[in-house]
Amino acid sequence: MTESNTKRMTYLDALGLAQREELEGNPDTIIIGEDIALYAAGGAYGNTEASRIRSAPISECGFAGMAVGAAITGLRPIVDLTIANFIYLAADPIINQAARLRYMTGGQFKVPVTYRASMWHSQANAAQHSDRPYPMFMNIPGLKVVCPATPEDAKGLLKAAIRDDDPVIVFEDNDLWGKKGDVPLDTEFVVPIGKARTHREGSDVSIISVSGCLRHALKAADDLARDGINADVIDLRTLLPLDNDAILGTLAKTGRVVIVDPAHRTMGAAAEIAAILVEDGFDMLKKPVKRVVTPDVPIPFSPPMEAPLYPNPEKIAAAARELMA
Amino acid sequence: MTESNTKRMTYLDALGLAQREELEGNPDTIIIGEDIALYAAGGAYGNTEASRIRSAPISECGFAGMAVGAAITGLRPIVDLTIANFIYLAADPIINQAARLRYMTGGQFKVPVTYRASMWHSQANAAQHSDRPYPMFMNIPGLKVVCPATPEDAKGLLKAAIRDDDPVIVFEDNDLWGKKGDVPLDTEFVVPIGKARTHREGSDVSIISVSGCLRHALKAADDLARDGINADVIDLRTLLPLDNDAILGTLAKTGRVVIVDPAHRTMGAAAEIAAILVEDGFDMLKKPVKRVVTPDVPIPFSPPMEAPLYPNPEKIAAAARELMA
Amino acid sequence: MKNDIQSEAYLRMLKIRGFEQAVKQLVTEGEVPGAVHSSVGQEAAIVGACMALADDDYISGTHRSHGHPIGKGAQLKPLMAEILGKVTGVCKGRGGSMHFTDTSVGSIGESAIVGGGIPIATGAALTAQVKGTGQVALTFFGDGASNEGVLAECLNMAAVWKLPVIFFCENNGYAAVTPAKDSHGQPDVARRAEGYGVPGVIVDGQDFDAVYAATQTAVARARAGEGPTLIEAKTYRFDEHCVGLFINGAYRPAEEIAHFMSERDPVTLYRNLLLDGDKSEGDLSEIEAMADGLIQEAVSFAKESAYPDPEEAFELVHANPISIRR
Amino acid sequence: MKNDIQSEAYLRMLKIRGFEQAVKQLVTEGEVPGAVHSSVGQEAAIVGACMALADDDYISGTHRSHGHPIGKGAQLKPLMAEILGKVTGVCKGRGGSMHFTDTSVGSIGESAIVGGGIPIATGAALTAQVKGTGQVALTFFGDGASNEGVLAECLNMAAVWKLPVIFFCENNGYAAVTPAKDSHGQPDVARRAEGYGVPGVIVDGQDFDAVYAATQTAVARARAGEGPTLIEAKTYRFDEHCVGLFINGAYRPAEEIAHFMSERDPVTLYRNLLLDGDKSEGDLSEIEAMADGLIQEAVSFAKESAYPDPEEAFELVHANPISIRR
Ligand SMILES: Cc1ncc(C[n+]2csc(CCOP(=O)(O)OP(=O)(O)O)c2C)c(N)n1
Ligand SMILES: Cc1ncc(C[n+]2csc(CCOP(=O)(O)OP(=O)(O)O)c2C)c(N)n1
Ligand SMILES: [Mg+2]
Ligand SMILES: [Mg+2]
Repeated sequence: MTESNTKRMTYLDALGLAQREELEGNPDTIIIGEDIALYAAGGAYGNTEASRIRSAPISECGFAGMAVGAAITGLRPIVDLTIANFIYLAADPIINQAARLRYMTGGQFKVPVTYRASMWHSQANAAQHSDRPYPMFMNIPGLKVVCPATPEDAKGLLKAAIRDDDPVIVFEDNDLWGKKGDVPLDTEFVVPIGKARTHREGSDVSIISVSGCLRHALKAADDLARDGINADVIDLRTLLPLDNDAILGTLAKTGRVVIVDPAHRTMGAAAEIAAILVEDGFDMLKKPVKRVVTPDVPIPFSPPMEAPLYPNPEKIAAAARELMA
Repeated sequence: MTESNTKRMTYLDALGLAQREELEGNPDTIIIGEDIALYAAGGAYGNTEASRIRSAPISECGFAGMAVGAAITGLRPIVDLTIANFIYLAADPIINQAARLRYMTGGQFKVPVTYRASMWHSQANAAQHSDRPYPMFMNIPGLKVVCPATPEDAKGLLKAAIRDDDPVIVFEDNDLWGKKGDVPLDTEFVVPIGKARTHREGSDVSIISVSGCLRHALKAADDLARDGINADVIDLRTLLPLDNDAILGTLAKTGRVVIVDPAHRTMGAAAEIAAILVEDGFDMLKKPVKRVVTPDVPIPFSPPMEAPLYPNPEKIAAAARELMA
Repeated sequence: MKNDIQSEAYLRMLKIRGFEQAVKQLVTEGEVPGAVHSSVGQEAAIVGACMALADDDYISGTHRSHGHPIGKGAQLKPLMAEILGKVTGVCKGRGGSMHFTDTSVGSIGESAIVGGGIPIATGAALTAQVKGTGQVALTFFGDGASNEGVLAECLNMAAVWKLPVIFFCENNGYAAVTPAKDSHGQPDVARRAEGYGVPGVIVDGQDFDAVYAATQTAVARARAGEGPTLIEAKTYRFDEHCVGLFINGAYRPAEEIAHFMSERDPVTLYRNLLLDGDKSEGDLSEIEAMADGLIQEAVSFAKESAYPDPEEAFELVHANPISIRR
Repeated sequence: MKNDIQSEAYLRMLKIRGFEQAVKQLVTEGEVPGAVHSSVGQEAAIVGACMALADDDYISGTHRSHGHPIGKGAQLKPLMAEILGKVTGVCKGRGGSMHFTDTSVGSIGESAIVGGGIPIATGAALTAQVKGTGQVALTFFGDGASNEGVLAECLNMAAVWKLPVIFFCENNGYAAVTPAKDSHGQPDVARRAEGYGVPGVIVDGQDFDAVYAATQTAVARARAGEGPTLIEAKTYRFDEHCVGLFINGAYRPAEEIAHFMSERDPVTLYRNLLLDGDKSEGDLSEIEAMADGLIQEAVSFAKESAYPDPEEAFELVHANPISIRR
């Protein structure tokens, strides 16, 4: 990717660009969501005719299910569920229908539907608006789940999701919406689903990161470097399917792993990663696996209670140092 | 527990007995579910007046949410969601409301609601009726999740759930409904939430079992014993909160662990258990942790495809033997 | 067989009736895995609705699933093979009785999740609208399913967007063992439609002509871009909720069942109507023989077909495959 | 203050109006974490509904949450402290603006999940019925929320079980930036009720007396065991959807806003009505001063209160505690 092919933009603008390109590039692509025409996330639908931009009534179960019906009959719907907590209202059509219709019909269909859900947290919106629900969908065969952590990946993974012939949930980290990065302008640029990305090479300790934790992981790595500890930092990017090769690959380099995941401790994505490490990488493990995660409490409203709950560079660096001790 | 205090009965009858006792013993207890008056699971409501037995319209989201409203105002509702796949329709009130209302209101409420969900599988009902969805609810702080594996535990855990002042989901294994065992008749008998149970003591290998896998684990242990391998078999019984002491305790005895879990591989309950082992029990682990689980495919209808997917005694014994090799 | 509407309608009703009788026989023989729900008694409602649709219009349905694709014209062999879990089944043994799907006749899926087919059809109507294909989608659902909130959501969205979709309620008076009168604030499902700006129509579901006419009107409205209609067909199921289900207690009066079976059998009613018209006994026997033949063929085909190989369970999960973790 | 209905109603409207103005000021000062939604413009609807309820009747509500508990008679100090995330807040800083709950006045929870309060109130009505307490539950929800299927489900169940619940729709014409006319198959939410066997009533939400009277009728019906009512109050919000929200494009005409503010302000309308009746300027100024005083006190209290200790985040998760994994 040469310099001239990229543009610096926010994560949110990268998502918008992905949507615009896919809507303009394929007349089968449509977008459904609440308030979508006016202020929905990413916006900017370009030359797309209004009939493909559906501002929906507040009926998540209904339109998430409609999108399945549309997908199996020839459209490629993007459903913007907005705040991730609302996905529970759409859980039935996503799980009972989208994920398994292809299988249950013996392959008569493909189900090219994309669900977007933005994980708000760190914003004093309390428990009903602060979930990070990707772990539960990782347990549903038939789905794919991605969690982009950079503007480039936001564009590339959302585009890959829209082009994929299977149902994909794109969990955005709302904390990243305003963060900037270089984003490829090539309309054919996609980030392959299922491939992790190494952001920093190191041989002492691995930091495996999920979603927006990447920037904290990189900060922690900088800090560790000052002590002569070289961290290998990978961002999983896709959570279903997991990139087992990348997980075991970084373990092979370091023998020590810190997993950083903004989900709650019990049954967060970090649990599956740890399980893979101990099942398939046991002989390479020099030390216990460490999880830096969010404690098992609903997210409280008041910032002094909320802020300390999430993974941060200090907690990550501390965990890594323990493994080096 | 003396012989005379128990009666041999099926798992389903034990659930029914628990319900009858709690309905008769506490006028605040009510039960809501579809077709509940006539043929719902367990039935047998004894002397309970009709107003506390609500045969509901097919409106899972609505009545699961109503139960929350009833619970915070003084009733103790039991919601029978029947087949576990329907719980996705009720995911919003369970997750966004039941699990966190107490916390979000600064403790102004307790939320004593019990959700029953029966996990059908191995019955040729295909993917929309064959889920084992407990893993996703383990990621929700504020909830409690139990999975009884014997008639005695079915009675004791359902009673404990109904009496608990927090929302509890009871995931029944439908395969066990017809299985018999001795069940205490004491109306004060409850099985404490959060405590695993050791079903067999051994020092060579641990088998940590989830839900109906227990009987397969015990069969496997018998088989292993014939080869002189002594398995320590524990049934977790409660999945949220997990009994970490029991998990680490059995590891301490054997250093080798097979986890048996009927959920899908990726992000099944076994993932969290493996993560606990490698995080907190690393130094005791002599071998990789093994998971005997269901592969990541939707459950197919046709029995020759479905049957081989689940954990069974042969797979468990084979995994244990590998660890002993 | 005369290639007219009446003969075709009668044939399709007989195919449903005969298919269900054959399935019940196979259950008795222990050949059927899982649960099956029979549409006997509801044939006129189903076929009346389907005959008003074009071949490439869409339908979605419910757990009581056999009648819908048959009514839409599906071949019986792959359906019967699916019931038995055979590899030749329409869903290759992955769906079974509750999940018939046959895209070759516009059947885009029966759903074992009550109400689950409603948004699916509404979405298919959205496709038809966006692509301008002129197709219509019709979704069958029960009186019980009408209590799922998703119906209200879809009625409303279909009205707002004027989607070419028909909400077709087979109100057979019961959801499993719960009478509709105990689970509906007022008895007519069709009256719910108006609150969402959707016309609601009630028809006698035992009367093929009435259902056919009402559906034709709704189809015309949908194709003209005027939006959805809700049709409620008052009907009755002759069999138990689920074949072989043991019901602990009588939830519907024996006289009620007897009345419907003797006075309101849609197949008998239609047969008599045809005889009153220009069909002869001979015409009808010919159709009946044809139906019988097709069913016998389907049963033999299903029985003779092979079961899938266990390894097939790992195929067709994704359209863009990933490696399956076992 | 005269302890009569009119004075009390006027005071409560002023408390809501003043509370919202103070909150907006605090937002400007950067004191408010998270999002806040103002009820300015909707005071007559809220207070009219609440005044028709007894102290121990239940209410549940929405993200536009401040007015409801105030209308029900809640103390302002703990509410304002909650807005600022202070430990003295009514929810001890765990809920914030969107989740006001004050059980001392029957407020059992505002829900940031649109529609989430509807089944909660329906369930509270179930408690009242089962226990025979004679209480009634009222749930506030918006025109947008009326499109959540759970409303249909609860209307129906409430009708079937004749639950003492009132579904109270504050139809302010918009759900965030989406006009109701673009998201409703027909414009009157009240007309949806009838399909479920529930009476639906439309009232002028800017007219306290009209709302009060309609709610009294519904309350009487509920207490008499005759079941639910849906009341739709046509109202208007004067502020943006969310305080401080930047809206990209005009979604409602400036003239419409201006018209409501100048002609249809519920507080002004009620003030004039009282003056036309037997209240003097002096009477009203006294009430206004009292409201001002209470708000000033609440703001001071909130500002002076401490933030919770971070460790408190680990408390009150369960009623029967378990050890929290961190
Ligand atoms: C979401 C969901 N809830 C409950 C069930 C269980 N169930 C299967 S059929 C049925 C009754 C359906 O009644 P109705 O919609 O009237 O259809 P009918 O059986 O009469 O054709 C129920 C409750 C289900 N399959 N899906
Ligand atoms: C289940 C759910 N979906 C979407 C949202 C996002 N949301 C918050 S307020 C709102 C609009 C609500 O409109 P209405 O019900 O009319 O209430 P109003 O804001 O007008 O008071 C939306 C879509 C939400 N909070 N919950
Ligand atoms: Mg029915
Ligand atoms: Mg509104």
